[in-house]
Amino acid sequence: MIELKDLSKRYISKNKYGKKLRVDALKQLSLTLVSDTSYALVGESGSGKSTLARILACVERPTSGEIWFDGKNVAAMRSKALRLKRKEFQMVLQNAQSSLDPRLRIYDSIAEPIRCLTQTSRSDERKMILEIAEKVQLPEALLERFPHELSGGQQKRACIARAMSVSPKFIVFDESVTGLDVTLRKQILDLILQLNRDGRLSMFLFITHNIDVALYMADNIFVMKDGSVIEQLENAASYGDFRHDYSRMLIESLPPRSPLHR
Amino acid sequence: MFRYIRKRLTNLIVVLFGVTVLSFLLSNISPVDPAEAYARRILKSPAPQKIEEIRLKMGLDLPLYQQYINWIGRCLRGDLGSSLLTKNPVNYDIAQKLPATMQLVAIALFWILISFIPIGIISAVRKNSLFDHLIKGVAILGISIPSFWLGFLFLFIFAVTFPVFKVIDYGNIKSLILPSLVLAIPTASSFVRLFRATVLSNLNKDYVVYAKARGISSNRIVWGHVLKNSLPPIVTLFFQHLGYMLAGSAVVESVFSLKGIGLHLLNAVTARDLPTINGCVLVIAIIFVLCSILADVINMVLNPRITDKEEGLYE
Amino acid sequence: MNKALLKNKQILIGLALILFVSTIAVFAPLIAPNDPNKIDALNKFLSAKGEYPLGTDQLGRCVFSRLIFGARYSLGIAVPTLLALGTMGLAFGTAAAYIGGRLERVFLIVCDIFMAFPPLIIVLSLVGALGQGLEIILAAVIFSMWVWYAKVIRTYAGIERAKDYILASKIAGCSGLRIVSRHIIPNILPQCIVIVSTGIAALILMVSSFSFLGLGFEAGTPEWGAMLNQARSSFYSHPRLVIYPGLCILLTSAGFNLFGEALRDVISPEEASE
Amino acid sequence: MTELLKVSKLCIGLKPQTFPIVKNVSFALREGTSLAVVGESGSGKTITCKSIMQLLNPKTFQVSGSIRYRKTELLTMDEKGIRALCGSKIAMIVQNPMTAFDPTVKIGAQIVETLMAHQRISKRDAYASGILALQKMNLPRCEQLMDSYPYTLSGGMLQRIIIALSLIHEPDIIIADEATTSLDVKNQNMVLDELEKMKRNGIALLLVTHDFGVAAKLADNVIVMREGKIIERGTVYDIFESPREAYTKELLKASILKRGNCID
Repeated sequence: MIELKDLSKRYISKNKYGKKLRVDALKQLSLTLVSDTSYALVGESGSGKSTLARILACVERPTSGEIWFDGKNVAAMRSKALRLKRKEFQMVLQNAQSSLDPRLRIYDSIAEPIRCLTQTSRSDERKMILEIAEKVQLPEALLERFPHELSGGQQKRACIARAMSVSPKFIVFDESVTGLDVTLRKQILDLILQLNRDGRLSMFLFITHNIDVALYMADNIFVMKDGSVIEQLENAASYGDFRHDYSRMLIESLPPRSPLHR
Repeated sequence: MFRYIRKRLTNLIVVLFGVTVLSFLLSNISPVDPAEAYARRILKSPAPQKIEEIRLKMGLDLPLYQQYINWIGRCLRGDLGSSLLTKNPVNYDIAQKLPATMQLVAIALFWILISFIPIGIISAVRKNSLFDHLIKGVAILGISIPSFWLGFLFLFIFAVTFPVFKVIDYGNIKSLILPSLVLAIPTASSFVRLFRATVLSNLNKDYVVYAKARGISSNRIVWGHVLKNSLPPIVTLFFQHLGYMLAGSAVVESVFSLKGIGLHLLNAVTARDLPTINGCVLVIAIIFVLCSILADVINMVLNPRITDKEEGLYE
Repeated sequence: MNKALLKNKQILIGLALILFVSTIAVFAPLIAPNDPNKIDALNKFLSAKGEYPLGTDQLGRCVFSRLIFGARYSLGIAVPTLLALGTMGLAFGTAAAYIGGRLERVFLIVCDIFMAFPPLIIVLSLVGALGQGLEIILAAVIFSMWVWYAKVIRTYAGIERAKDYILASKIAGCSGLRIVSRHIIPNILPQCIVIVSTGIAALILMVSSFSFLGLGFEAGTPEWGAMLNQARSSFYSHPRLVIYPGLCILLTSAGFNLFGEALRDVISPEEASE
Repeated sequence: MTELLKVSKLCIGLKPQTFPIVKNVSFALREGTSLAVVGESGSGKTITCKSIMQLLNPKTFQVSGSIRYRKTELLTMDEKGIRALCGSKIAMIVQNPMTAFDPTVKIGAQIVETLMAHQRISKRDAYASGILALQKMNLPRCEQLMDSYPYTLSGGMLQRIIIALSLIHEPDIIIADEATTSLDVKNQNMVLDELEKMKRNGIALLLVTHDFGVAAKLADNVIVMREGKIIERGTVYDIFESPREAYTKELLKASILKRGNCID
């Protein structure tokens, strides 16, 4: 179980006159994520959803607040302990190509969490990677290639494989299908759902700006605006379940699904 | 904007302070005891107590930071000591030699300015044309050629074989044409390469496509927008090179027997005339820092966005 | 990219020149027909023939042999110095970029201070203070140039550090040291090779101009710049004594420049995008 | 209804081996109608629309076939002729408004420049009509906008300026190349509404998009492209209600996510 308590994040930047600007990316945010459940989070750019993703993956620290992960406050952990804790939570970034080191073979990229976080022999490591590659439908022959030799979909699969290689308890997907073609998007979403059904990926948070994607991925949906969660749904099944004015506005701004609904 | 200028100025003061400290340290690094050197200059064979007396008088027994404060105080009053070689005050010598070198550098900068902008742009616009390949070759030759050798070649071609210029000639602009060209060619060559690359990357930017779609003529796009966007990195370099040329003039002045600050410094180095060396170093470093302010100001006018970007760098 | 390297004519020409000069430097005693330092007062200013393929100089020494031995000085100084500079630059640059924050700011100010002194000036003032000698010149070169390499490499490392895959490695659990050594450094290595290669060319020019100015080498050393300096007085009567060493310097530095600049073209994104 | 734009047998290849990117593409755009070119990335849709305005670098792309605007052939037209047409009779709305303007020049100057490229007009008058054009788009504080640099404005704001700029010469055709892709939901909606308004005012629209929603809202006719070829064409109702090709069906299914149509 993950509990976020009064999480705040404030960025201090300066405008061109040197005046300090405070941006509250997260405002006193509290959330509870239960184990073995999938979640989706919807928000527009600037809503703080990416900040939340980064804080959840502990690549950034909150300005204040606590993150309780299985009874431990991750936000207060020392860097080294935190690094080892990454075995339990992982994140998949938005852009697959740029999140793979161009000079590392796909195999080595996928193996990185295993090598950094666990003491596994090379032969066990190989078994684990082959197994995970099969799970994400990445042919074995591709593992010895470099990222630029793979298609966009294959790169995405490699990123998912990397996050799953240490069998984490929880994975954050930050806008992981944004910018993909629709057919590819569906393939990746279906892959994640498939892994979820197989029990390999029992708990995840899927962050997106697209309500359709959110509805497709999870029953539990959060809507974020200006650093706060403004609506929280359980068992959401359709547009009609959203009540908040902002959520309704987002839905009404969507282009029609068919010319008949113009 | 104002905050930005203030920030740059604070930064500048820190740098200037560092420059004086480094100059001071460079002048103190010598294993030669300055008191003894000074004593030997005024007396034939000074007695040890005489040297100690001089050391006290010159303040050389004080701790290093005290000496630095005294030294900087003298510098601010314009007193850089007097040369061991010419016996003149150092600042007098520098004032005598600097204008000639400045003139040389100014003409060289003029050559650079009128060459790299048009050549760089045309070379980028006509990428992979014959002209572009030619320029590429010439530029590599230009950055690989030793300048003293180029000077001799020029002398041999233009003064001996085809006597357009005199071998030794003083005091007029014509006499500075060959030396300034020698000084300009390596720098101009490296600028052409860099500028061409910057222009090329700008030509691939979205704003060029949209400007075309709005119906703006390609001439206006290239010579207006692309040029303005490609200049900032080179402006910084341009003023940086002004400083280097002051120093690099030593080689050219030696080849063409010009009496400028470079040759003066070189003579001082050979004679181990420390006060002169330190004076020259300080003056050149300060000119260099002043040039970098000028570059900043020009870049600010060219691209107001820089004020935002730089902020992140020092903040 | 490796294929692109081998297809590029400019890179091949550059490499060929570098290899050519290096071979000459290594096998100088085997190639040179005469002792480069043997003075023969009877055979001054001989023109090229038989025993002396390029004639003799103002002291009757074999010009050809001296040119061949000169390669040893140019490469022997420039290559190790540049490797030292490159290593220092890599260490300081990546450290500053990775750690960031206040340390990086201090680093930038130190860079600005050092960069306010043209390298030639630092070298001249150090030589003036400490006296002549090759080791002093080399120390001065390293002292004056290290910031340039460190600052450029910091920029490259900074660009690399901001990329997604570094964040991804962090999420994968890499330690800071591993990120720098396994990810950042391998990815900026091509750019580093470029600056080291063009840096060697610049250093060859710089060292030869020092020895041309009479700094650094003992009189009579068969170094190209020094040879040029000694031939100055007889320039108008025997221009070839000035032409040959200059040509050697030009060819060597052109080799490194051709290689470095072509490599830059291959790896720079502007050229690749079309 | 006259045919405003007629593209026939357009082939585009990548030099030097003329690797084909667009193969034998033909379509026509009639006055007052809208046509959506739908396809995934790499389908050649953006290249096709760029070739209409001769925005492709002739050194990298080999273009053959014919593109006619009314009676004039555009492909063989000289640079001067095509630039006179672009921005006046045929205008364009670009994908990423944040990078569309020269970052070092104020918005006002770039608007004035566009006006002066197409008509004999004094700088002062051009500035005044620039402000007028921005006001028509209901933009706030137009004088101040004219005096600001592009990077100080938001994407939505810049896209509105681009729309205002595209309308400034009363064009016949507007090409919208993924005009909503980089915007947030609210601004996407704003752009779609503006495009709809243009259509009502009789401007022909060429919409290049990967999003079937855009086509559903605005298009009269739809072309589906894949790997440089047109694989299906028809009215928007045909395509949505009774697609013939398997690929079109797959695209439609993938673009409209519904739980339960998950495979297996």
